[in-house]
Amino acid sequence: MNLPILLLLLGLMVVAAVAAVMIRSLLKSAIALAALSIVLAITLFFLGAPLAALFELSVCAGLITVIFISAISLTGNKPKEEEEEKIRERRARFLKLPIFLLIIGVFVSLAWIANGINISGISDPAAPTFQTFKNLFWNMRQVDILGQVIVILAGAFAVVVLFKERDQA
Amino acid sequence: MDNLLLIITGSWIALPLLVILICNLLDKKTGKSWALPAAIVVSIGQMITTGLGLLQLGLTKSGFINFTIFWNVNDFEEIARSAWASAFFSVDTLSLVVMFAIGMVSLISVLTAKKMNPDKALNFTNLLMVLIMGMNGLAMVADLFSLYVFLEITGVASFILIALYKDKKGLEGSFKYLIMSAMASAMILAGIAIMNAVTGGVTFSHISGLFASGSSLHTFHAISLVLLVAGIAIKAGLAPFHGWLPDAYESAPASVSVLLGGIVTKMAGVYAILRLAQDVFINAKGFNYSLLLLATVSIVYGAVAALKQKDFKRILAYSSISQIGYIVLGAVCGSPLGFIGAMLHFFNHATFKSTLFVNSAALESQVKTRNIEEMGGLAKQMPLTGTSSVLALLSTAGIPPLAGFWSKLLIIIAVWQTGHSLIAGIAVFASVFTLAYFLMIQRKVFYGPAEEKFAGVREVKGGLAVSQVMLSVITVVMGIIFPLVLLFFQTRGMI
Amino acid sequence: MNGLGFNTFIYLVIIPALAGIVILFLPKKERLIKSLLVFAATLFNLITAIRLFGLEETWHTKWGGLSNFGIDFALRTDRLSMFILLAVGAMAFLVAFYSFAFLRDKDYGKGFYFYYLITIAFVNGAVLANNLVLMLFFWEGLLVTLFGMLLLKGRHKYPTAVKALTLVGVSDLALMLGVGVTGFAAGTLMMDKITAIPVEGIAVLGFVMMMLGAIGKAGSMPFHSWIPDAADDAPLPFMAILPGALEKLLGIYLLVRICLPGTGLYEFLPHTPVSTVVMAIGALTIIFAVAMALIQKDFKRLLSYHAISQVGYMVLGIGTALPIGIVGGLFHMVNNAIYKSCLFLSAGAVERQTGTTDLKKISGLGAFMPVTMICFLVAALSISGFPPFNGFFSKELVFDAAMESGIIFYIAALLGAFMTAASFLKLGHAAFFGKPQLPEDKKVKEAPAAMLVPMIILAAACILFGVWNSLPLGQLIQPVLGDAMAGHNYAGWPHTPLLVIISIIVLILAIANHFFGVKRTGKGLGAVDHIHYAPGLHFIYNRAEERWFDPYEILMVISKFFAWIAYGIDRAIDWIYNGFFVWVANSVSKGLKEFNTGKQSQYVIWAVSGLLIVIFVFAVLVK
Amino acid sequence: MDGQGFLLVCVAVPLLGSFILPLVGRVSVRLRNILALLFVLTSFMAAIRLLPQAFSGGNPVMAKLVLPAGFTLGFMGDSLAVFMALVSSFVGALIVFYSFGYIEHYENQNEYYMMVVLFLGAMMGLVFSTNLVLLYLFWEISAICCWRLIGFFREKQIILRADKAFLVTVGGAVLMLLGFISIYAQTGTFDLTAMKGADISNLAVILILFGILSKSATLPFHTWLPDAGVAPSPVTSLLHAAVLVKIGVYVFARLFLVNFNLADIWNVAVPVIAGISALVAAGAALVENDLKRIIAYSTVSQLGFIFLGLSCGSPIGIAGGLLYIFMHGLAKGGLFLCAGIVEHATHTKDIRKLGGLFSAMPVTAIAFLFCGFSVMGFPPFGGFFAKYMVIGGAVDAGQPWIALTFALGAILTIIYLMRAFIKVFLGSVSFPGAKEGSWEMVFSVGILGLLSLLAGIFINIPAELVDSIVSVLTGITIGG
Repeated sequence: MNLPILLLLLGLMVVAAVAAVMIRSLLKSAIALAALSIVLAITLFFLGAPLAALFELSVCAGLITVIFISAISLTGNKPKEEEEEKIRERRARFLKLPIFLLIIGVFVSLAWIANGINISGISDPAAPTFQTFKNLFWNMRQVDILGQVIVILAGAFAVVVLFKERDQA
Repeated sequence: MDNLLLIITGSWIALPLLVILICNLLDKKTGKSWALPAAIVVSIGQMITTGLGLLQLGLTKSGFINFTIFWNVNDFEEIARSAWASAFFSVDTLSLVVMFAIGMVSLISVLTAKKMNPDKALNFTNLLMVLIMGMNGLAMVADLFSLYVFLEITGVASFILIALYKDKKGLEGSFKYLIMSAMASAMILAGIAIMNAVTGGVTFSHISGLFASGSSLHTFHAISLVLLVAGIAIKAGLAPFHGWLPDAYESAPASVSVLLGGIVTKMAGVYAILRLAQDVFINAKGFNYSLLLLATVSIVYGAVAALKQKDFKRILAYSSISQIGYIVLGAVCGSPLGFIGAMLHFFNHATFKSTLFVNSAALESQVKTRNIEEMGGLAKQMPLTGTSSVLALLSTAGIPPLAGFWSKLLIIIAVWQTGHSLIAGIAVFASVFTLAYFLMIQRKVFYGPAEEKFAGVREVKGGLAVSQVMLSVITVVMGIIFPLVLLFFQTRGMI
Repeated sequence: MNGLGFNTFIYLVIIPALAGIVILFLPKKERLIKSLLVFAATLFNLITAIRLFGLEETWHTKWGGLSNFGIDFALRTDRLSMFILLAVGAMAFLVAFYSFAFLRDKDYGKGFYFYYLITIAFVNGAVLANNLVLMLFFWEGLLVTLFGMLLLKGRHKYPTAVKALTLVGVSDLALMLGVGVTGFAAGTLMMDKITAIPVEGIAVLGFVMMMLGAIGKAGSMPFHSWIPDAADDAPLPFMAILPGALEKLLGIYLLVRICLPGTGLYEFLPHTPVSTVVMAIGALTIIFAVAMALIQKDFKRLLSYHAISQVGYMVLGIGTALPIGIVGGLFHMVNNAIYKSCLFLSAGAVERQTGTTDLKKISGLGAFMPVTMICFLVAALSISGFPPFNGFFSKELVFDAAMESGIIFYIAALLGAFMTAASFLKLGHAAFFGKPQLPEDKKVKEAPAAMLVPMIILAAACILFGVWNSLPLGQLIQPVLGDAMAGHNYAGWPHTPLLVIISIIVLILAIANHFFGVKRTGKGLGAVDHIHYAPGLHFIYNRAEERWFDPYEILMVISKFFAWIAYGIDRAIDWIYNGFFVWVANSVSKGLKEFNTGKQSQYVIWAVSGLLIVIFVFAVLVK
Repeated sequence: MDGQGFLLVCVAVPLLGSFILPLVGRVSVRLRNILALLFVLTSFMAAIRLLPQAFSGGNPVMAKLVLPAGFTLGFMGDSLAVFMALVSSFVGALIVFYSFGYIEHYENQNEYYMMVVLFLGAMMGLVFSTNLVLLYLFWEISAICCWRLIGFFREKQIILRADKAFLVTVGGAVLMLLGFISIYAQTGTFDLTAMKGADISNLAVILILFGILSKSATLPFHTWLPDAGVAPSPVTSLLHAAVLVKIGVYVFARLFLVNFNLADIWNVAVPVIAGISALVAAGAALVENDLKRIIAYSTVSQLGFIFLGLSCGSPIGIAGGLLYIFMHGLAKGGLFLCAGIVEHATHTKDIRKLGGLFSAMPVTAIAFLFCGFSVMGFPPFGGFFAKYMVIGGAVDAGQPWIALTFALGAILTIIYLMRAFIKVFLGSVSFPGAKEGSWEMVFSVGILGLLSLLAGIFINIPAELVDSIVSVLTGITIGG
């Protein structure tokens, strides 16, 4: 696979990660985290670890997110001023983070390029050969797919039950 | 695969899904008013289809039925053999028995929920359908990772159900459950990951092949098993992993605690143990012994701790811990008889514990309290509740001729036969404690001089009454027809 | 085995019993029919006993399933049992005759006749039985009639009834155990197949228990103390027939059955420890009972103590295991039955005519009731051992045997004789002589003929058996011993002149003592007050009157003491259930409850500890 | 109908019939009462019908349901079982009849009749069952009935005692179940007929003894029985005479005499336990002041005799023990029913407050006395033979000292029963207005008192039955 796509994916990941940390709403933060997992799963798949990609997708994008959503929905909100105070504090602390990450990223990339490492070559030789993503995803792990569907449903209901009505209440 | 089988197997996932779709896509009012009846239909449907499934199973030689979900893959056989494939569901007797219990308890739960306001009813139904799908999936999977996925579905649905009314207590209980459950998830997931790494696969058949061959335990196997055992023990609520359980049971709404106590935590934890003990870690001594130990501790702890509780539901929660111990004991002692006992006890526990939770709901609705110290002599005003609670408690304590006796008997026999006579002794004697706290309930709530202040109390009607009668009948009938059950398992070749 | 044997045997039991049951169902008013029925039944009984006399037969039939356990319905007659049956028949007939008059105006007549006839049936059965268990059946059955009879005079009399039931019950239970052990030691329960079991090992227990049963029925110490109480509380014919006659006959019958040299159940030899023990019981019974009799101030009560003390002579005589002693004991038994019944009957006559037997209220009755007085005098002289009445001869035989077995027993017997004589001198003097004194508004006449006739017959028998003692000895008693009697004949004048002289000296001393006492106090009733109120003795007498030495009271104290211990054990066990278990369960449960605080962090800590447990299990298994 | 049919009728009619009684009771009280009596009598008649075949010496009647894994369920009408069934159903029928008079003024009659009949049904099932699990099943059904019946009056203290009785008996029973399981682990079956003559481990014997002793209220598991005296009198009578405590001794006979070879040590150990029990209970009976508790302790004490007879190991002792079961059933049933009449009339059970009731209730008093004499073992009452044979049996087995201990216990029996009798029926009149009970009650006690006497006079009839049981048990006919 070609480098630009990889870099693009990595970039997306960084963005998602930063968003997850920085976003004010916990719910949106959790969704950002899910996005991060999805990107990571795609990356893993392209790097030749389809199984890992699949599990990442199931666990992190699906389950963990839903659990986060549930957890968030179960906890109460702090008073508005206090919460904003907290967020301001956190923002100040994490403001330097993107810059820091960017610098490290640049350095690592430069080092890779300098050493001429072929990224596409890293793949687990012991891993079974899966013909296609489609086969893997839709045929071999169709149970998980079903699981994902239900998980997402559950997450949706969690939001419905615990958020929507709370606002009404 | 003939059409009937297709319909049967399909209905286990499709029917709840259909209900969700219909109820949510219809206009709001219709959806809300249809929700609970639809849930009843699903539950009864599940009871019927699992019954048919059991008959169908009798026709097969292998003792299980495999089927795919969305579509048939071309190279099914090859995929099925793969160490990574989770392309199909697989049902055997165990699955069908627990699925029948799921249908039954769901029905009871819905009947108990009859009085809910329509908004809640819709949400409740939605989540119940998710829960049913989760538990059905759990009962049918043949792969460790998929097992985990469905465990989580079950978990998530029950968190939300506990907090359905969003009162402080419910939220707190739910949160405790969630935190402990998250710990469990982490451990289980880590365990699965390590297992995958060291055995090179996650399907049951793949791993069991390795364990059955009797090769010595690798350190990483052991680590994986430790994590799995601990994780599942949390889910099951085995002592000392049980902390969340009484709080969650106590704080849940009545109809939800029927579900939780009757089936959900059993599915999440105990079913997993049953499944793993039967199909996966067949000769894994560490798995068996550590769970034997935990089960014994639970039996004693649950029975003793219940003695001093005041809250009806809390007593039931501790009782659950104790009963879970019995089921696990039967599952991991390593004898087919014990396994059948565990399976039957699973079912019986679903029956009698649901009965008791329904009793608790009935009392709560009529007497407006769950504190047993504040009640007394209610057997006169509430004969149905009184009688059904007597039957359920005797069944729990393992007093013949009720259903609970037989399953407990099989478990104890198996435990003794496999050489754990001391544990068998402890387990048997703990049932005296079980009896003790149930007698305490009876004494303080039902069986006693009639009190003035309860003169106006009336017996419950409708759903609660129906479910009490239904469950009592099942408890008694299961006890009486036990010989036939035994014959059934013989024809199944399980004894 | 012939038909006659069976029929007659079994009718001895059945006829009186049936008659009794018929009486029970007769209406209360039919006095004549009842009397006739009793008369017929007892007469039949007597005639049958006479007809059977000399018959030696056994008869047995299976007793349902019991037979397979060695318990047959087996009867037999031999010389001993025929002799006893005859005595029973005669006494029963006479007392029945007497009761017709005595009970005429009593409302408990029906109950008395019922129990009376059943008692006779049971006594006959016990004597006839050849199987030990069958004997025990009839033997213990007497308890029920005893209890019933003691309650006849009113239900407020129950303390005596219960006392009698308990004491005799204890001795009967001892006999039950004895029968069991004997049957085990001998390998059979058929008495005619058991001879001379050596008294060793387990048989010691059997012997002791059988002995306890026998002397308990006879009313020896320590099973005696109900008899004086019964004298107060029971109808008089009861006293005459049961403690006075039948129970002695039965008890001594068994004693002889056990001890008879050669053919007895146990090997019982002279000069052995067992023999000494039995004699000691006899001697103690004589002394203590007669000492109590000495101080009594009531006609019947005084007699009742004699009823006890006389048993002592029999037990002493038989306990020597010498032929002369056994003959003496049996002879004394017959004599005692005769004169003691006569004495009781005369007491009954006095009671019926004056309404009381309290010696403080009556005296000088001789003038009003001469026939009664004469009968009383004959019997009293007889029991005191004046020659030539029958009591003298039997006592001499016992003295002889006691002398041979140990001088201490002889002295005890002599002491008893002295006090017997002294007490009867006092009794006779107080009741029949001296200044006439009567209860108010009573016109005392002689007793009716129906009461006098039995008394006269008995008094006559006293003289007859004294003067012509070879009749009972030669015909009835000595044959019982069979081979052991070879070369001996104790009939006629006593064979040891020295002992006779000593006895007469003792009697003279008793008379002297009497006159001393009368002189001191000035009245017949106070004749023995100097002994009663002697220093030291006074104290003991007082305690005895307060029932300190009553074995029943002692038994009750022991039982109560034991019962409280047992109750303590019982409560302690109950506490374990009610207190301890509950406390442990509650406190453990409470602890666990407090443990569960609802804090999430704590739950996590537990879970981690659980994880450690699991790791530990694995670690152990991996190694 | 053939033998099997009667066997099933004997068990099923009261068991199933009991459940329709509450329904019938809603319609007609009278019909319910009659039906209850009928059900019990049906059992009795069926048992009588089984008698000839059981005692013919041929193969006993069997009804079986073959199940896997040694779970085969079956009923068998051998002589021992039929004997027990006869005794229980007969005394039970009288007690039901008595209840017509006793219970009519109380609440919860429907439940009462249901439980009583179910109780007797469980007893029938227990005596005929040939399967250890089935045995345990009926055992526990009886415990449930016992629990409900003891708590009949629904007062806090009473219920506590009912709970205690339930817990103690179940505690013993579960240990017994463990014993059964250990036998199962050894033989691979629960079917008694399939493992006849097996040697069982001492551990199993101990475990089973826990159950038996707790059910039959023997030291140190006995205290629930006196406490159970708070139940209505017909119920205590049922517990003591007809059903509950007899279950323990029956199972002892069934398992250790009929089915298994008992190690010799138990022929000494059990009599020793029984002896201690007999003495301690007799002592406690002498101290107690509650009429029913006295009689209850008496039961504990008498059970010691039964155990002695059954366990000492000599045929005469076994016969005595069985005879004792019969005689004690009649007599103790009568005593409790008499106590019930007294309680009914005076509303107290304290013998210190009672007195002089003889003139008010002569039939009851005489019945009490008759039954008392039978328990004391006086001829011509039936108890005599039983007592003699038990004591003689102990001697025969070479244990004269144990026999002596029991003789002491028998002395105490006389003392405490007479104490109870005189304090209640004799002495000064305490309740001048007291009247005799209803005719049903008086009739029942009268019959029991009379039978106690007749059973002694016509001892050959019960002895015949007992003898035939013993000859089957020991395989030989002793003596002639």
